[in-house]
Amino acid sequence: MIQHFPILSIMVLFLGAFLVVLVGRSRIARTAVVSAAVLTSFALMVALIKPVMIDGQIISYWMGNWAPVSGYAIGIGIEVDALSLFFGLLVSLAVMLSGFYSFKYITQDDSPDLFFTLYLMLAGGVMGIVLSGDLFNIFVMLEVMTFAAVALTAFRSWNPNAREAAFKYLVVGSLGSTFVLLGTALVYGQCHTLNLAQISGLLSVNGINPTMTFAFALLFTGFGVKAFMTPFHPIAADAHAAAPSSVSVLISGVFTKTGVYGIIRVSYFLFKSMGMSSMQTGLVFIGCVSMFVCVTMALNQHDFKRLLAFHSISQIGYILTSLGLCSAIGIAGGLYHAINHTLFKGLLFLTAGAVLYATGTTKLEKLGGLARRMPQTAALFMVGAFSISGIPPFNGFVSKWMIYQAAYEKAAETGSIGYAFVTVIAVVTSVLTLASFVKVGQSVFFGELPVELENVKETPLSMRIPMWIMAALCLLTGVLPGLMQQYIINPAVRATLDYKGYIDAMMGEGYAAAHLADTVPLAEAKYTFAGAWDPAFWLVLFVIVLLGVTVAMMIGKSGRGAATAIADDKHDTFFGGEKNTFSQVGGGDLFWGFKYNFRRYLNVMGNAHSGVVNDYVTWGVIDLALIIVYCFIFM
Amino acid sequence: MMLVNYIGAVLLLATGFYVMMTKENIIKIVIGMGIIDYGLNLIIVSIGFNEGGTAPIFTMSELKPGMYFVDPVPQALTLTSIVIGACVTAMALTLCIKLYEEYGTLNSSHIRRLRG
Amino acid sequence: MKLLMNLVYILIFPGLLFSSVFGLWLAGIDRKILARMQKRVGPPVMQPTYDFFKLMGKETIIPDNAARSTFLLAPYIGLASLIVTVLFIPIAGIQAFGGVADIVVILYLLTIPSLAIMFGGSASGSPFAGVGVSRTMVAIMSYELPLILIMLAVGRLAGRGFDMGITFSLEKIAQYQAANGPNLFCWSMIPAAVAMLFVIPCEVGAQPFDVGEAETEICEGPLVEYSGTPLAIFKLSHAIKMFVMTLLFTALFLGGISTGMLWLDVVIVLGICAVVTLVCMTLAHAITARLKVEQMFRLFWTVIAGLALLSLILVWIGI
Amino acid sequence: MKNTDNSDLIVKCLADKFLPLSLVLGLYVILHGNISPGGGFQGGVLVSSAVLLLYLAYGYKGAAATISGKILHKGEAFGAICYIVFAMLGIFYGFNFCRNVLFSRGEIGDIWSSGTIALMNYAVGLKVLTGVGFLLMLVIGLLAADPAEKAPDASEGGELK
Repeated sequence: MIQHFPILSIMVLFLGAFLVVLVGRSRIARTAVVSAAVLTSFALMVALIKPVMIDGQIISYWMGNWAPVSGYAIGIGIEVDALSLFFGLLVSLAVMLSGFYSFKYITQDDSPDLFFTLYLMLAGGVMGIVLSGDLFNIFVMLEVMTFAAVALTAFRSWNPNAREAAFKYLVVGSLGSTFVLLGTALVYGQCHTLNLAQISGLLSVNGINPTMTFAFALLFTGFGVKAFMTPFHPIAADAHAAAPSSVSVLISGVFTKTGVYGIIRVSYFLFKSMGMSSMQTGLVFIGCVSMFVCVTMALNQHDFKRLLAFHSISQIGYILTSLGLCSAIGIAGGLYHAINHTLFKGLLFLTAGAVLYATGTTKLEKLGGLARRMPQTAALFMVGAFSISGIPPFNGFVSKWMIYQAAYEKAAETGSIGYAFVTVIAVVTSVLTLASFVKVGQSVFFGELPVELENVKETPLSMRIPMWIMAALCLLTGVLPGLMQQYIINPAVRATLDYKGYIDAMMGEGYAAAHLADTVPLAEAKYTFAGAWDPAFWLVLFVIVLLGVTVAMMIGKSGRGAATAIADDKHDTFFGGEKNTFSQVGGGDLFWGFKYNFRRYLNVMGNAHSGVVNDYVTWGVIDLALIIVYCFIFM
Repeated sequence: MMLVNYIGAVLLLATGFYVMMTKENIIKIVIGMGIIDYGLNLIIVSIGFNEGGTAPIFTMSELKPGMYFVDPVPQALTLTSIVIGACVTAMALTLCIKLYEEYGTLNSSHIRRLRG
Repeated sequence: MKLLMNLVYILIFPGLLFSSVFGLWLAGIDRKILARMQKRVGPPVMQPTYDFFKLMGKETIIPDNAARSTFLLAPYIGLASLIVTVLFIPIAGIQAFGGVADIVVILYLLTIPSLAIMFGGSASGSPFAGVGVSRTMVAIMSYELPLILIMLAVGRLAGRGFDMGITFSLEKIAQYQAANGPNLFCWSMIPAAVAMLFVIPCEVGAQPFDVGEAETEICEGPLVEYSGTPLAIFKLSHAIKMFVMTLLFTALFLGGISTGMLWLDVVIVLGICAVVTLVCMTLAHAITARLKVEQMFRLFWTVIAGLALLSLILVWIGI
Repeated sequence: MKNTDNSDLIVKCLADKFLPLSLVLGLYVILHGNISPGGGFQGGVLVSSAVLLLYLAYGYKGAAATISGKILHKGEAFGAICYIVFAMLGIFYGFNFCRNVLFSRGEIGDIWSSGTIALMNYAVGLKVLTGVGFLLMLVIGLLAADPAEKAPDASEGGELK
């Protein structure tokens, strides 16, 4: 029975999407259909944890029972190993929470039925990518996903930026799809199959010839576009900022993950190029550039969501970096960060959505002091901000720690000091991330409340519940890394490094052994995990200390505290004896010392993000050319 | 014979990329995307071609020994790719219309409210 | 029993009580010696302690503009995280939670007190606090780069003896120093130690680098609206932070000194802490004026980071 | 494009003659899609070209009076649902998704000989027919000269595919 679960969890989303078209005019029917679809999809994924993650089963499924004939895969396969399931879980979780959030959030827009159709199409496309075992199917789903995402970006057509963002996104995104399709075609020309498992086997037998090197570069870049790695990141910023927030959650937390998934599949599994130190260096370089460039861009933004968008790519840079390290702890860190990124970035986008819902703007300069009107949203924002900045005990800390350790261990292992700088860049990026969230906190939630926002109300409960769930998950994944590693991360890492089971499950027992010979450079990587830490332990400690201190202090100050009820000069903000005027410090006013020293760099970067779509295409093509040249030289 | 196809396809791709990189009219950019699609389709179809093969449709009575046919999979891929290309174009043109309504121009160097 | 032991660790040694007492004492020494350097008599050594208790008894005023809960909770979170930090740093071979101690943890835990000050100040709604928040953040950005370089250098030096080639564990760093003598006596570590001496005042927010609290310009920045107990807690945190940072210096560069007698070891460590405070804070306070924000940032990202980098490279090529 | 609204008699007559032809041809291709070249997609596109013929002959008003965009929109979703349901029949019969069941009825070459493949093909035909038809409706709606003539939900054109 369980072998039907993956296809059902994809199809139930598509079914829901089309049903919404039929019945979606009525709010109750729409809500019921969408909830049923996302819940079923998530439940089916969760039901697979036991067999796939824990028992190590690999589900192979041939559509229409077209099993391979004499060693040739002729059908379209669905295959779910731990890695696929890992991403499947991630996707369905984010889709579910964001979907629940949307019910209320989207009521401000017209035609919510169309929104949910596209929303479920996007979700189904992503699920299709991560669960599919067929290269061309991945491409088709990639296109479904891209269309849905572009359309959703343009959904708020009252937003003046939406159409522009959608157009740029479509142009550059279709560039990426082009690369993927061309790579797929070349791979097909070489292997005469589209099945991932068989391609992997055949490529090991045939070796990597120049055509395949070319195909690798194309596929890698194509999935890189979907992950918005650096030269492609401006469109991501545009799209995230213009899309409705619940869609931004999907674009940043889910859409980009398909790119990461594709890169893992292509470079670890199909071409096995990650065994080469040159490819590792390349991916780490791309990751480092992504995380640093995007975080400095984020510091300079004046729009809440655009800032978050740049951070999103910055975190993807972390994931790519740690995947490029190609050690077990590196991959574990990367995958862990993928989960965390989905959770905390989802949470942050949802809080941004809440702010937009309540105030109608996300411009940092126009906001301020919202913590008094929306205390829960502010608290949720702080959870998200601490998570993304890696403040213990939240989840970002755990994965970042693993990434630092992986990078520095790599440095010791290879004896190259370059990887030490990877650690340094990662830490500095983390601090800059913190800085920009301090900026958001100061500009949006603290400081003085502008007069026009006096009547702002807290967001409705149905929007807060998904946010609280996400915040709870941020904390849980941060304090229970042991459980996470045991049941979720380690199986996925093992699946990434040891893919013989995947090939055998798909192509029949013995296929991998016959084709892979015995040289699988990756499978020999060590399974050493940073086991010597236990954040749960010191979270408890932290709580004890906090409680103790608070109780002690509360006892000390009992009998006072009601003083604020009395209107009194002493409760005014201190202004040096002058009359209190509205003077919010926020937005572009912050971090002058940093900006001053980096002014040339920031100017160059600001000009580079020119907003002209031709430029973006040019960079994309140049990037592709560079990657092709790099691959031809070093692969 | 296939070489001509491949050269043509690469030329189409190169033209498409050139158009997308240099032409400022966004309609032309969409055309560039279309040209790239054609190049891709040409490559895919060419990959599946077998010299002297028949169409991959036959019934048992028509089957003779020594007969072979061109690879049907790339043709299916091409069909899918054409459909997707058509959708991309339709959507891009829709957005072009909307952009023109908003900005009053089709010049991509003026459609840059989102930058920095 | 284990729980009881943990409680002792947390509340008495080396946790709340010990670090508070010693931190306040350190702050007192700092003020006293500073006064002597300026040919003043200076307050008694216990003055910061008196200040603390006096502030505890004062009224807590919450401005109308403030976000109440953040404003009130921030000091306690900062203090709690500092106490947690203390537990991870080995003092004379005693480490409350050995095995989990890790320089990355400490790096991140050390940002929480600053973060508490920032969010607390930010929550007060004062524009002075806003400016202070911005400056405090720039200070954090400034010192974080040299600090991670220093930590990597130490981690590499100490980790050479272990199988991974690097270590992030303070326990192993202590073991290494116990076996090979303090790191400071290794040539390649001297630039890093010097850099660390600059990082300490910046992290604590002491004189040449006190841009965030600059009393003369922005009225103590983030703390401008604080009064009563929360302010007392912040002052206490400041003192403990001084202690933690000097303790960290000791752990990284002067660890492993052992005479066999525990109390003597502790006294030696405390002595070293006092000396380090004297060198990097009191002396600097007496002879320098406050730097501008951008000067400070440039200094840390060029000279200080350069020193730390030099150290890292030296360690890496094996000197 | 503006003057297509009041196009002349020849176009109208020819359109009247060719409209049934194109519909029949398209439906033929859909119906025989499972046993001959072509199929749901191609046939669907052929049928939906009727929209363009209508537009050429009678302008947007004429086309909109004949064809309801709303029904096309729902029809597309219905086609897609049918496809998924037919594909799921495989699971209900104990095989995999998309498995062809209910086949081997009649001789090879008959329309009904190919089981759910035929049904899925018709579902695709329905989906493409309505989908492309709706797309064309939207496009000609956008091109309509008079703003009042515009399709009410023309702004949603971007979200269709």
